[in-house]
Amino acid sequence: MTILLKLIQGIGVGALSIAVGLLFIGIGRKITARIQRRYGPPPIQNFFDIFKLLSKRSISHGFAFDLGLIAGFSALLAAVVFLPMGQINIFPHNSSLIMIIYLMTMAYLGMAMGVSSSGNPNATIGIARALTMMMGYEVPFAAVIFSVYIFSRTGSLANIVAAQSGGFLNWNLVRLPFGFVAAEIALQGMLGEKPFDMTIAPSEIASGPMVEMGGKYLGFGMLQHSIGLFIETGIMVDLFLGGASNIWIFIAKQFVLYFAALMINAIMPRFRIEEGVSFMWKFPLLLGVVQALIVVL
Amino acid sequence: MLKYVKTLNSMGLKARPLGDWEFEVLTPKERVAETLSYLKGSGFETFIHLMCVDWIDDGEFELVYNVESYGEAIQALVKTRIPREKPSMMTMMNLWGLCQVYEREIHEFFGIKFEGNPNLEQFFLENWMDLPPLRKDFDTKEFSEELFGFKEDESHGIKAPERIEYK
Amino acid sequence: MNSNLIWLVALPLIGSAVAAIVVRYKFLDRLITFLTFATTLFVLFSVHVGQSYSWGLNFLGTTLNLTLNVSHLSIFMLYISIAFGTVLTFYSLIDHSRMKGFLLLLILAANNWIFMSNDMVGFFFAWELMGWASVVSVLGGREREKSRHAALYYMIMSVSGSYSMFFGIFTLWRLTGTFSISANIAYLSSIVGIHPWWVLGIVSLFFVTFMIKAGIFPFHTWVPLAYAYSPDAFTPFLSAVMSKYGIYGMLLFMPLSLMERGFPSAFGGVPWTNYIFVWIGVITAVLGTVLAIFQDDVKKLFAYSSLSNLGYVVAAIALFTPVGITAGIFHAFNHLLFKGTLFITLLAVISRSGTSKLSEMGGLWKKMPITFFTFFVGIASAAGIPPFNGFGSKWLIYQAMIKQHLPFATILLFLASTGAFMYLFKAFHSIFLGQLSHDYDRVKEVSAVGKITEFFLMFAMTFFGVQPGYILKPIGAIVKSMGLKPLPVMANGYVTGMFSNIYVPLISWSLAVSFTLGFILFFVSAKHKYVSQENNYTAGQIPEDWGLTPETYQFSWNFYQPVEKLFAPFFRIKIDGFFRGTGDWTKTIGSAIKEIFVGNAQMYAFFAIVGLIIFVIAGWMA
Amino acid sequence: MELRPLNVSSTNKRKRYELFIGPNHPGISGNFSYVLEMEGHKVADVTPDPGLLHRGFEKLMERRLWTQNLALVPRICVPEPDVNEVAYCMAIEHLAGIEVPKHAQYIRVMVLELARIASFLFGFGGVGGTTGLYTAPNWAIGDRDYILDLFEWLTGGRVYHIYQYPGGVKNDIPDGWLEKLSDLLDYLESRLPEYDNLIFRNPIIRDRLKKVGYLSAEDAIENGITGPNLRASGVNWDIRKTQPYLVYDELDFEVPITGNGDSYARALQRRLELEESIKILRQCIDQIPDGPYKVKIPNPFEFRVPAGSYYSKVESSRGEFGYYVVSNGDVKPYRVYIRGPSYSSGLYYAKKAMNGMRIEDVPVWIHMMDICPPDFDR
Amino acid sequence: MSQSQWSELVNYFRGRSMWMLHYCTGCGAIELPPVMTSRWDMERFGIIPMATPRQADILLITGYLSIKTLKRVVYTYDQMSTPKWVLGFGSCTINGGIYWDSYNVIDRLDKYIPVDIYIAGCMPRPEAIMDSFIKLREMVQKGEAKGYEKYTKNYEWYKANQDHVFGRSEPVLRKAEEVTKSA
Repeated sequence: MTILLKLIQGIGVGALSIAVGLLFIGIGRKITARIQRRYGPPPIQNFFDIFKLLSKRSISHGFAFDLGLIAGFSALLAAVVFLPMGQINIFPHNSSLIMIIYLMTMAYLGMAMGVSSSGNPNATIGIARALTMMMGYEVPFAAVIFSVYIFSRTGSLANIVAAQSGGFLNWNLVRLPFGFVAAEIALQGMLGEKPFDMTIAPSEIASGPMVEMGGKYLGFGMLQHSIGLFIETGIMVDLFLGGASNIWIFIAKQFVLYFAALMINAIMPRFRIEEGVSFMWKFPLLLGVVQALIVVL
Repeated sequence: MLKYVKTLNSMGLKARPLGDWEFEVLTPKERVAETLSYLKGSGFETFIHLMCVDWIDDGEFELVYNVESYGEAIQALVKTRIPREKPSMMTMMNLWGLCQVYEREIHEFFGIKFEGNPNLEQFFLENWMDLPPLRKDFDTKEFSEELFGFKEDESHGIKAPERIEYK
Repeated sequence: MNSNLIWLVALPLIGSAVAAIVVRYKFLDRLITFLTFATTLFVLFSVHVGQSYSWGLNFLGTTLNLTLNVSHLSIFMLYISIAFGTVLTFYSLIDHSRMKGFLLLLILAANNWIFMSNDMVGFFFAWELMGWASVVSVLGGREREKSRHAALYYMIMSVSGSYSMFFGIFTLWRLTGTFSISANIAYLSSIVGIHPWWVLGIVSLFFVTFMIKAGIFPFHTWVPLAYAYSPDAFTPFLSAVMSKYGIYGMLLFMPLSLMERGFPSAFGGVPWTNYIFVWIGVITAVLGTVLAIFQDDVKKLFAYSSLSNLGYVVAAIALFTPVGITAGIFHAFNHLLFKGTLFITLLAVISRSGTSKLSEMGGLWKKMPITFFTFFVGIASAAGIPPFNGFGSKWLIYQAMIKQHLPFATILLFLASTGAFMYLFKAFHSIFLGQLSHDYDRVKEVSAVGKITEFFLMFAMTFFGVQPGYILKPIGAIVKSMGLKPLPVMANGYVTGMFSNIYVPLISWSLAVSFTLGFILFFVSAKHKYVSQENNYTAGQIPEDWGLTPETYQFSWNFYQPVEKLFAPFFRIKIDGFFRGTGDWTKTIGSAIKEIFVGNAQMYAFFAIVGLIIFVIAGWMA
Repeated sequence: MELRPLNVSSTNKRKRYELFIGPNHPGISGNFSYVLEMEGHKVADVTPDPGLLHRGFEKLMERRLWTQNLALVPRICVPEPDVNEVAYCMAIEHLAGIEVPKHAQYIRVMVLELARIASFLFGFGGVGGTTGLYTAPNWAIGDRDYILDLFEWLTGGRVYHIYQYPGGVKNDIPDGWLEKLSDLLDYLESRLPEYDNLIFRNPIIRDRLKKVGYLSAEDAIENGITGPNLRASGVNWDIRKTQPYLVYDELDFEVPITGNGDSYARALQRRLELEESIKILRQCIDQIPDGPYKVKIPNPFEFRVPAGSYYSKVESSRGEFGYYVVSNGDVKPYRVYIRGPSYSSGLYYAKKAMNGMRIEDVPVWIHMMDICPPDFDR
Repeated sequence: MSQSQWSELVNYFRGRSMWMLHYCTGCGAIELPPVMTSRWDMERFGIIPMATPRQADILLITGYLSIKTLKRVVYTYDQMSTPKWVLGFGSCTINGGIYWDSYNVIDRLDKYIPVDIYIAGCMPRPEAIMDSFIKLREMVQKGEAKGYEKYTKNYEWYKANQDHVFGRSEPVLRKAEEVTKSA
C-alpha cells in the first residue's frame, strides 16, 4: 500500500515538474520577448509544442538513439522524486544532494549517447562542448555544495532545508552569500542559458545536439529540459532560499531564480567554450573557495 | 591620371581617359601581363574585377581587367581581345591570387580557358552541359522553356502567362 | 589441515609449469590457465579467516620462518582477484593476442602468496616473482617495439621499487631481528612516539614500492606505457588486479596509525603525513583525469583513468577513518570490476577493429550491441552513475573527505570526477557511437563465451550497484580488524554516512519506474522510422556531391581541443618537462641495456650485482 | 604556441571531417555554403559553394530594355538594393550624357544613406545573431523597419524601391516626408547609446569579436577587400570622399577609421559610420535645393544609349559596388557586369581567413565581413 | 474519444505550433527578419525558426529557386518528417516571376514539391506573410493542408519532374557539339 502510494506520489511529482518546467519556459519566452520589444507567445505555448512534437512523425538512427533520449528523460524523472519541495517530500530520508546530481548526470550521459549515435559531427561537437561546460560549472557548484555540507553538518537536502528554518535570516542566502553568488552563476551554466549556451549554439553548429532530433525525440529533449530546469532551480531553493513551507511558495522561489537567469540570458551573448570554462573557474570558483574557507576556519 | 595614359601610350598601348577617375588601356593579348604588372608596380594594387564581353559579330571576346590605385584614386581598365574560336588566355594569378576565382567564373560562363589556373571546375552552376550561358549565342529563353517549360497541364490548371517580347 | 593455503600457491605454479609445456598450443594453454584459475577459486572456498601455515627454512645458518596467514583483508583481496582472473581467463579462451598463460599463472601464484604472506622474505620473493612475470607479460603486445620499450620502462620502475622495499626489509631486520610483518609493525608502532622520523623513513621505503606498483604520482609514468602496449588480454589483469597490490601494501601499513601518534594533525584531524598522502591521491586523480581527456589511444586513455581511480582510493584510505577505509576498499573493488570490464570489452573491440586509435574507430555499436551495452554499463559505473557500482564508492569517498573537513581536496576530486565523464564519453563515442566506417562492415559480435562473460559482468556491475551491502559487509570486517568502527551497513544497501543516508535500491526502483514511464510515453507517441546514418543533416548539401563518407563525417579527433588551452600550463610542466625528460631518460637507459636485456641471464646478473652493492651499503649503514 | 596532446602521431589516418555551413544553416548569411574541412574544432580548409542564388542577371539584362532593367537590378543585393539602381543609372547617365538635377541628386544621396543605415542596423542583428545576443537583432531590425516605412512612403516599396531612373528619380519627395525623416534621425540617435551598451560595451562581445579574422591593411588591399572592412583595417578609402559622386563633395562628413583589422573593428566601423550617415542625412534635409526631380528621357522603347563602356561605382555598406556597362547603341544594354563587394571576400579571401579558425568564429567572421551572397551569385 | 475527435485535437495543436525551417532560399528571406522580430513577431503564433529540417514543420521557399538550390530544397524536404507544409513566397515560385526566362531559375515550384500556400507579390509584405501563416493554421486545423500526402501519392510524377531539371545527362539545347568544339 505504501509502495503504491509512493508510486502515485512519484508520478504526480514528475507530472508536476514537467508542467511547472514547461510553464516556466513559456513564461520565460514571454518575458524574453518583452525585453526584445516583442509581444511573445502565450505562456502555455510550450504545451502546444510538446503535444505537437509527440504527435509528429520522426526519424531515428537506431535503438541507441531511442534509448539515449528515453534515458535522458527518465533519469531526470527518477531524480526529481528525491527533491524535497515544500511539504512534498516523498523520501525524506533519502535526499542526498550528490546522489541527485549523479542521477542527473545519467540523464546527460543518456542524451549524449543518443545524439552522438546519430553520427552527426554538429551534434558531437555540441556534446563535447556540453561535457566541457559541465566540467566548468560543476567545480564551483561542488565548492558551494561542500561548503553548505560542512556548514549545515548534513548532506541531505531535507536536513539542509530543516537547518534553515526560522525566518529569512537563517537562510543560507544570508549566511553563505558568496556561496550563493557562485552557485547562481553555476546555475546559469547548468540551465544552459546564455552566456553558457554554447552547447546548442544554432549559428555555429546548427543547434548542436538537437541537429538530428525531430518529432518525439525533440519532445523528449524538451521534457528533459523542463524537468532539469525544475530540479536545478529546486536544488538552489533548497540549498539557499530555505526551502518552502508549501509547494506554491517553492515554485514561486524557483521562478525568482529562473527569472534572474532569464534576465542575464536576454542581454548576454555566448562565450567561447574555453572562455566559459575559465570564467567559471575564475570568479565563481574563487567565491566558492572563499566561502569554503570561511566555513572551514 | 594623364601621366599614366601618356606613359602607357608611349609603351605602344592605346590608353585614353573614360571619366574623371578611370581610363582604359587597350592591349594585345600578349602584353596584358606586362601592362598589369607595370600598373601594379606603379600603385594599382587592388584588383577590382575581371569580366568578359562577347563581341559575337567580331568573333572576339573582350577581357576587361579592372585595377585600382588607392593612392591616387584612379582606376584602370585593361582591355584585351581574344579570338572566339578556342579561346584561351594566360592566368594572372601570379599578380593577384584573386584572379583565380574570376577566371574560374569566366571559364564557366564563357568557356575561356586560362592556362596555368589550377582549378577551373564548375563554380556557380551545377551539372551544366550546354553552351556557356553568357555567350551571345546561348538563348536563355529557349533553354528555360525547354527545361522548365509551362506545358499546360490539367492537374494544376494554371495557364502560362502571356509573354511579351520587345524588339 | 591448513595445507589448502599451500595449494593456493602451489596449484598455480603447477598449472604454470603445465601451461609452459603446451605453450605452443594456444587453446590448450588458455584452457589450462582458465582451469587453474577456476580450481584455485574452488580451493579458496575452503579457506577461512584466521588460518595460518608456516614452515622453517634453513638459510645460511639462520632459520627463516615462511608464514602464510589469512586475514580479513587477505581473503577479500584473494576472492576479488581470483574471481576476476577466472572471468578474464574464461573470456580470453578464444582470444588471439600474444599473452602467455603460464605467466599469468605465475602472477596468480605470486598474487596469492602476497596476499597471504606474513613474513617479509616471502612477501618480497612473491613480489619479485609477480614483478618479473608481469614485465615479461607486457612484452607480448601488438606493437613489439613499443611494448619492448614499455616493458623495459616498467622493469626499471619495478626493480627500483624492489630495491626500496629490500632496503626497508633489511633495515627492519637489522633493528628487530625478525622478518615477521606483524611483529615488525608492532615494533614500529611501539617506537613511533620516540623516533617518528625514523619510522617515517622506513615506512616511506615500503611506500615507494607500493606507490610504484599502484602507479601513484609521481611514480605514475610507467602506467600508460605498460597498459597501452601490453597484450590486450593481459591489460585487464594489469589494471584490475595488479594495481591493487600497491593498495594492499598500503593498507597493510595503515593500521599502524603510526603517524597519528608521531606527528601533529594537519587540517580536519588528519595527521599531516596522511594529509600529504591525501593530496598525493588527489593530485594523482586530477592528473590522471586531465591526461586521459586528451588521449587518442584508447588503452592509454583508460590507463590514465586507472591512475585517476587509484588516486581516489589512495586519497580515501589515507584519511584512515572508518568511512575513508571503507570507501577506499570499496572503490578499489569497484575499480577492479568496471575497469576490468572496460578493458575486456576493449580487448574485443581492438581485436576486431585492429586498432586502438579512437579516431579510427566509430559506430561499432550496430555491429557489437552486447559489447556496446557492457561498455556502456562500464562507463556508467566508472562515472559513478547510479544504479551501477561506481556510485556507492564515489559517494562514500566524498562523504569521507567532507567529514574530515577537506573541502579543497574534495573539490578537486569532484573536478576529476566530472573530467572522468569527459574522457569516458569520448571513448564511448569514438568507439561505439558516431559513423560506422566501411572498414568495419565485416566486424562481428563476440563469440558465445564472450557474450556470457559480458552478461555476467553487466550483471555484476548492476548487482553490486544495487546491493552494495554484499561487498560492504566484508569491508566492514576489514575495517573492524584494523581497529576502527565499521560503518553501519545493512545487506540491502542502506548506508549511513555522517552527512546523508542513502538507500541504493530505492534509486533503482525509481529508475525502473521512470524508465517504464519513459518507454510508455515513447511508444504511445507518433511513430518513428529508422534511417541510415548516411541520411543525416548536412545543412542541405547533398552528401554524395561532396564525396562524404562515414570516415569524413565522424568527429573524434581532438575532441576536447578548446580546453587544451585551459590545461596548457599543466601540459607544459608535465609533458614538456617531466614526461619528455623521463622519456628521454628511458631511451638512453634503454638503449644502453638493450643488449643485456636480450640475454636474460646476463640481465639478472647485472641487477644482482647492483643489488649486492646496495645490500652492502645498506648493511654498512645499519 | 600550438599545444599538442601527448600521443599525437603523424600516422593518424582520420583526422579530418567535413562540416557544412549552409545553405540551410542559421550561421550563414543567405543562401550560400561553405564546406569546411575540420580538424578537431578548427577549420583546416574551406570550399565556398556559390551559385545557389545564381539567376543569370547579366544574361537577363541583355534581353531587356535599358529602363526595364531597373526592376531587375535592385534584386542583386537584397539588403541594400538602392546602390544597384544608383550605380546603374549613373553608368547610363554617363554614357548618354544626361545631367541629373541637383534636387534629384540630393534625393539619391538621402536614399543611399538611408539604405546604408538600414543595412548597418541589419549588421547589428548579425552581431547578435551569431553570438547569441538575440535582443540585438530584435531591436535593430525593429528600428530598421521605421526606415523601411519611410521608403515605402517615398517610393512605394518596402524592400525593392525601383525609384531611380536615368535622369533623376521617379517622383518627388512627398510633403512632410523630410520632417518625418528628421524625427526618425532623432529617434535613431537616441537609440544609439542603447546599442552601445548592449553590443559594443559588452565584454563578452568584445572577447568574441576581438582577434577574430585579423586582416592587415596590406592583405586587404591585395585581396580586393573594400568598404568598411577595408577602413576597419586602417586604409583611408571611401569612394564618397576620394572619387565623389552625386553631391557628396558638397556635404561635410568624416570617414571614421578604426584600423584594428579584426571583427570587432569591423563591427565598430559600421557603428561609427552609421553616425556619419545620420549627419549626412541631416545636412541633406537642410541643404536640399528646389528644382526638378528628373530630366525627361525619351520613350523607353526608343531610349538608345550611345555606344561605349563605363564603369560606375557606388560606396555601399559592404564596399565598392560597381557596374560595368557596355552599350552598342541599341535599346538594350549589350553587356552589364556587376561587381559585388562580397565577391573577393566571400569567394576568395574566405579560404585564407578561415584557415585555422575555430568553428565558433566562422559565423562571426562571415557576418562581420558582411558577406552577402546575392551580390556575387548575381 | 473517437478517432476524428482525436485527430481534430492533434490538428488544433499542430496549427498552434508550426516551426519553420531556417533556410533562406531566395531574396524573400529579407522580409523574414522583420516577421520574426519585434515589429511583427511571428512567435505569437507559435512559429519559430528551427535550424535543421528534422525539427521543422514548415518549409518556406522564399522566392526564386535556382536549379542548384532546388536540388537542395528537395533533399531538405525529403529529410523533413510528416506532417510538413510548404509555403511558396512571391511570384517567382508561382510562375518564375521576373526571372521567367532565366536559364537557372525554375518557373513553377509545385511541379517539384507540393505547395500548400502561395503568397503573391514581389516581395510579399510581412503582413501577407503573417496572413499566410494564419491561413495555413486554419487549413491545418481543418485538416486541409495535405501537400505532403499528395507528394507521397504522386511521388513518381514529382520525381520525374525533379530529375528532368537536375538529373539531366545531356544538354538541353541542341548545341552540344559546339560545347565540345569550343572546349
